[in-house]
Amino acid sequence: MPRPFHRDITFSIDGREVTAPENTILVDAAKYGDVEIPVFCYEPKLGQPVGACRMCLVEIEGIPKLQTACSTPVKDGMVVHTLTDRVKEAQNAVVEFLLINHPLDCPVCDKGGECPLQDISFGWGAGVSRFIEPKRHFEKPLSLSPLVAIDRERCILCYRCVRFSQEVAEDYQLVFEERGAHTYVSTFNGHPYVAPFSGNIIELCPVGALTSKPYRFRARPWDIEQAGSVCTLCPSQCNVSFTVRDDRVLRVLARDHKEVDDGWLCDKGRFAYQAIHADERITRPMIRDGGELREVSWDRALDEAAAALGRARGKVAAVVGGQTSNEEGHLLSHLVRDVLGSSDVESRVAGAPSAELRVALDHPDLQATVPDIEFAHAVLVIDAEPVDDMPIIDLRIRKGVRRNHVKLGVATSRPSSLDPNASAVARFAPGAGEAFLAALNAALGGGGVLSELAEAAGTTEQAVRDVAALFDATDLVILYGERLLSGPRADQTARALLNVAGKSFERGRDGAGLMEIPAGTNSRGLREVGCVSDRSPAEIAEAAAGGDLTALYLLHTDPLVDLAGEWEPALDRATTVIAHSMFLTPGIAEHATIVFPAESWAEREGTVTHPDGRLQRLRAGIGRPGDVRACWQTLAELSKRLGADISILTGSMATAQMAEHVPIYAGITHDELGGQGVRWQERDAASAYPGDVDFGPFGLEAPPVRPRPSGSELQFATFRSIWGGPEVAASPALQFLRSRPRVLLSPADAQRLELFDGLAATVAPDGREAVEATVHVRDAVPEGSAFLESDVAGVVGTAGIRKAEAAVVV
Amino acid sequence: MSIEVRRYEHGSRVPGWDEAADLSKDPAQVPDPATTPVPEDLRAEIEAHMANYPDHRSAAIPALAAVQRRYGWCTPEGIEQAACVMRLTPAYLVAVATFYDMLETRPVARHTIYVCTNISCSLRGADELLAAFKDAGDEQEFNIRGFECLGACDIAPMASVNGVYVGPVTRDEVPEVIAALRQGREVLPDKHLVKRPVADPNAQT
Amino acid sequence: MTDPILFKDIDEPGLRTLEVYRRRGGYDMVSKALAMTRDELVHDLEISGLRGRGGAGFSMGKKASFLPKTTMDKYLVCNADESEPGTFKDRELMTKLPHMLIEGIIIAAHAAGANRAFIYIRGEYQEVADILDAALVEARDAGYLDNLPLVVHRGAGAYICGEETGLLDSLEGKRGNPRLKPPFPANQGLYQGPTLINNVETLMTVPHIVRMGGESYAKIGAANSTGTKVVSVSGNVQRPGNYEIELGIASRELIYGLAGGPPEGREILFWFPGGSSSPVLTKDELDVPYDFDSMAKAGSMIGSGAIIIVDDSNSVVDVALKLASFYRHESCGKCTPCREGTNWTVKVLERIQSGLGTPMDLDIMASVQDRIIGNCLCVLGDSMAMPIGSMIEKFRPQFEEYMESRREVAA
Amino acid sequence: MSPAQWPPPEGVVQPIKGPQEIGGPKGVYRAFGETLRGLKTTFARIPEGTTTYQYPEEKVPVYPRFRGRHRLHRFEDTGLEKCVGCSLCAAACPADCIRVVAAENTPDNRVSAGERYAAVYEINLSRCIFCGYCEVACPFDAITMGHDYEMSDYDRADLIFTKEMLLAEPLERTPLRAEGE
Repeated sequence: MPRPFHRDITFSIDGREVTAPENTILVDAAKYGDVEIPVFCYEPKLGQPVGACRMCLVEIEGIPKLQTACSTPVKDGMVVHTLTDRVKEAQNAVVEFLLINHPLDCPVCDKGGECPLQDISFGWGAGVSRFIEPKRHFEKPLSLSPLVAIDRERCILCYRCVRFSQEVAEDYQLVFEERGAHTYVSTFNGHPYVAPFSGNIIELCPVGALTSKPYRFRARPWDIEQAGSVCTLCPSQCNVSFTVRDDRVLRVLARDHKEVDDGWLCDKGRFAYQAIHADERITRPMIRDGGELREVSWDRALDEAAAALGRARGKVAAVVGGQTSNEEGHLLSHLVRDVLGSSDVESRVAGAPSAELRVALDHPDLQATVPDIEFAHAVLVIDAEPVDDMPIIDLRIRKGVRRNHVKLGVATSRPSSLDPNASAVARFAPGAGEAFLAALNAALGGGGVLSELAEAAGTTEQAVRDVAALFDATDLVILYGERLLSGPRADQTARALLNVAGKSFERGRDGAGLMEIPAGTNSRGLREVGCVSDRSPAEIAEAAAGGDLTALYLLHTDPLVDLAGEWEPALDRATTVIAHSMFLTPGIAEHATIVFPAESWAEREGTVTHPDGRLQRLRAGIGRPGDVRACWQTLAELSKRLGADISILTGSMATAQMAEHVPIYAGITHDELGGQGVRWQERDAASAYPGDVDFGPFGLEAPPVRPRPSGSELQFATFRSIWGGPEVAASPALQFLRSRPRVLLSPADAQRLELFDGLAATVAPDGREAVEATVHVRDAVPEGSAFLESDVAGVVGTAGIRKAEAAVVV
Repeated sequence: MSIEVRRYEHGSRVPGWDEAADLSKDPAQVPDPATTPVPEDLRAEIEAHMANYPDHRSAAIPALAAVQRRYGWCTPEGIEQAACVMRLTPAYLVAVATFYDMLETRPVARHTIYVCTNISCSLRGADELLAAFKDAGDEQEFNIRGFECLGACDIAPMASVNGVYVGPVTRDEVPEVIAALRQGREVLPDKHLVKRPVADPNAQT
Repeated sequence: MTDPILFKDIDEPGLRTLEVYRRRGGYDMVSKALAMTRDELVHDLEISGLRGRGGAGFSMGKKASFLPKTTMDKYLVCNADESEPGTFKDRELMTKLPHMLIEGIIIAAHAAGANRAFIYIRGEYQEVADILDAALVEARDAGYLDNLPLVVHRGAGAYICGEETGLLDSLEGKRGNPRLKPPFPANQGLYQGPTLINNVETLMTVPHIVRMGGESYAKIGAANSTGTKVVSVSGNVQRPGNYEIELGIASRELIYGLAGGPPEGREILFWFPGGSSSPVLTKDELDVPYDFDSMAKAGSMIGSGAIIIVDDSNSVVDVALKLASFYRHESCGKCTPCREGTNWTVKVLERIQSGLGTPMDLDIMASVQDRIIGNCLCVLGDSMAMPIGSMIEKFRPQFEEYMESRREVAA
Repeated sequence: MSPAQWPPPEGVVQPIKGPQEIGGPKGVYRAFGETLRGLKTTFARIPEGTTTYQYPEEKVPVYPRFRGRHRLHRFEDTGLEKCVGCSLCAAACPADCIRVVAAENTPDNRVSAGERYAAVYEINLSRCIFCGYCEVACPFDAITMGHDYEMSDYDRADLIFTKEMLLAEPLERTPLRAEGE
């Protein structure tokens, strides 16, 4: 679907001629002429206007009745009046009606000072009320969820929160009950409103009816400052604004960016700021001394680290976590490669396709952007669950399907929350992504026997054909999870993906393309600044365990938590383990020899790269607590102590240093990025991207035969939910959501294994430690597959599942 | 002397307004068929309704009516079952159920007696009739409600007894109506609306 | 007085069944209408001058002509959610002539090019819905509905679903909140498709127009208000019931002649000429001809054609409170003026009733009505504000007298 | 006058009358007359007695609306604090000397009547200009300006008054001017 184009027209408002794009809603068009029309219920992000509050009534010449400006598209030659007596009378009337039952408790209300109802009453109200009956009084505040408090006295029934729940997040948990003056916002039968995006209703509420529990009464608008930055908790890289008081982040608000987040935030991004001020945070450097980590001075820690790294020259490997910024990634790569003469700097979680294939997949000609998802004819999601892996994309996909009738295909192993919106759903066996792509390739006429390949993928021929039908669309966007291309057969999978992409859209076409849903926030940027190694993390671990590597550098990651592979022996064997971390996660607490305190995402300077290539700037909103120093500073200092000629004094110098060494980012400065960032593909420097690229089509090998599980064994994969990660674990407000081990089973398997919903089960994956998890029986799970929620994503294989010992006792 | 001004309609607080969410519950998502057993006949009835419409959500009211017929009122469990069949969240259905007067979201008695108390009927004594019904029948057995215009002003004052329109009902006939319901007899057989001829003298040409 | 059109032989035994209805000439017009092109049929309806019988009085033929001639799914919805207080004509018609409605729907669907039809009937009319369902089975078996799936959809008790867009939302399975207009249902109605919505009586008239021809139908009734109309007369009259009249007869003849006037010894205090949402008229305005234009000139409206007579044994305040309470109960709560305005009006009237009212309250109440009118999303707010406003305007002395007497009682 | 016209042409400049000649009877009066007139006022005050306040032993009485040190108030019946921590005083304060950090009342810890209360309420009196805007802004009459003007101290930090200090019943050290005085 091509993006709508509107020509400019001229209309008259309050006697002045104003030029605005045709069919803009009058409320927005009026802003072109600096005329403000007051609104409560109008919010273009929520879709079609409802015209419920009647605040925006205006007079339009030629129409006898007053019209709602929120629902009237502007036309050429329209003559609008917003200052006539009739309009004023109507505005006074609506304000008076709204204030009838609105309590005047602004001094205790959290919204006081930033409340649209206050502003509009002041600006457009009559200033007096003739209502002398007693106002409604109800109990307040009440819990709507552990994160949101509701005050029903204050509610003006503007429809925003319920529209968000129903038409944006589509969780449909928040609804109006009763009718007329009795109408109130509620959930079903006292269930809490818990959903990945529930916090947005707080920001949407134009009165103090919905308030954030963690922020309640923390500050007034005149006590605070807003600091714009980017959230780095997931690859969505939403633009946020930190509310800062006394150098503490008290709240996170969305900073609307149409090309990135559309103005929404997930609850993790909104509430996990509490982790920034958690007591568990490391604020001073530490050195392992007699088996214990002890706080030391920076000088000592840097000396020791430099000395240890110097000793391990040539035998150093670095593992880089997803939240690392481009500058940090670059400086670490410089330190390890150029200064220490080693080659292993790896930011990917598992094996990945070869460099040539990666170059083809990331090619600007094949790159889709975030808004493309909304305006494409069809979107195909392969082996990713957006709501867990990149939550804001989930909303974008839903928006496209709902508003622009984008056709959606979902091809995953685990049932997806997008299934009900999809016009084609294919379930393949865990780890059979390659086979599925091969089958899809065959269905599109790319060779191979469809029935055999579908069988190998553990799916049906019909499902593959349904998905293939989407490829009739002109503009198709394929979203694939990074885990699709991980594992030992990454090359073959990547070739199959390129074949499929070649069948689906012309290269270089705007509005169509591939987009990766990466495992780490800045996966793309880290790849591009050189944090890629020839060895997979598992191979690095093996080398370290074998003694080939003596020093490990862990930048914002804990391999025991984040990475698949055998890391325990590697960390044990390495003589030096240097970590940058905010928290003492298990691997670091156990094995790190030197720990540098890391900055939180609200304290950091630098840049990150969005999966669609947009470089965005991180800006420090608050000062660093305790003795925390900037990570780029530490890395540069280490390089210097090890003899490099490097001098970086500020964050922008770090960016300049990085831009100098990465050809496609050449010349990027903080000024250029500004508040909105810039896609590198759209800059001149993009011509530095390798030109000689083989896009296929490739001949495909037959996919491997899947292991057939037997007895109590099931095909198995782990997944990481949106609520995983140390930030959620350290936020008091999010404790109730914190990811816990749970295993999803199909009803048939559950029956066979004599397991019931809610029971504890022992999950013993092939060759890994057994885990105890709660059983969740789900109708949508295909028979024969099981999925375990865990911090370590992407473990695929078979697993034995049986009742936990404890369950028998109960 | 001070006269108490009624604080809110019917002198009481509005149901629901003081209710907080129970934080120990799980969020109410679309019920999973694997964990939500639905009686077969209920499922069949709802699915038949769903088949009547291009968009299956149109069957919300018929489905809720089916739940109400089965359980006496729209119980939370019943709503969950309907939601499970219709692949909607229970909140969607409860929003619909509370909008409409005839769908009960709180337990009610088995027999329903709606007495029309709107203008035409009240001009002819409907308020007294409602009071007489309320005196005669007890709440455990009868769901007696004053109702908005039932569209039978020609037989005012009237009542809809378990869906059957009867009228004009005099206050003397109230005990008979109650007794007939208790004994399972037909209520005021001579006064059924469907049996009445048209009032227009010109119609019988 | 011409012969009744809809009410002809309406009480004939067994008319509800297909057999008797067909013997009386039923369904004959289906083949005649289907033989006409859509344009011819619409033209016939337009020149017949038939205006919607549900309340708004919009030309039926014109409405049908607004539906686009595309191939997409189009819908016909019969509005049988008759909930306006005082109105009960559709109930009578559907109870006695279910097949005539089905016949009308088939013809109207052809005129609109609709390929799917629904009858939205209010949930309270359970018996009527059962009758319709039975008729539907007969008609379906007889093959009349082969090309037109027709479903009787039962509501569940909400006045606002009589409003056409509220009805559409309700039919889509949502809360029956009215929608913003534009887009109008003729362009984007049910399931976002073009939709023709008509009242039961309107649709039942359609076969007769086909039979008589639009031109001869237009000769009945008054100018700009052609045809006959079934009028429901209720309240303080001796013979409440439905009467089919030729539009344009004097209201007095209808009230006193047909319905017998108020009970012995009583006089009319005021009357609603078109359901409870029409501004009230006094006994001095009984000679206004009963047609659309004359009523509009008198400051009121025919609406759904429901006359409610209030005699002088009643107090205007009690009626106003009853009315306002009804509209507060039925307000859907979507838009502010209606939700809060109806609530406020009831509270003020209650205070007046309890003896605490002052003359200033009348001014406030009148101004509240003014502030509701024209500012709401749909017409429900206006439906309360117009009659209450007219009562305050025409019966201010009575209001003040009442307040005085109540104050004494309270003291 | 524009600079171009400088110096001004002849006739435009008016000579100003200079000081009169010294000497003569008028000169004598000019020498002593004004002094005597001043002394008249001085001598006229002698019968009134001394008006010097012997501060700090003796204190100047203040008018009832004198704006001295702030006070926070409690409800007399319940003992709850009137302040709900709304921060409006902080917003109104032109000297930016008030800091409020609010918190939520719980059933176990009910401090004020509303939902919220001031967990921290500080006025930096070394910055305060005693304009009284805080008093005007307060929607609950929780803060008023008292009469105390004796606030000097040896340490700036001690001039930051906490909520406890502001809530405490102040020593009435300042005499109030009687009516008509």
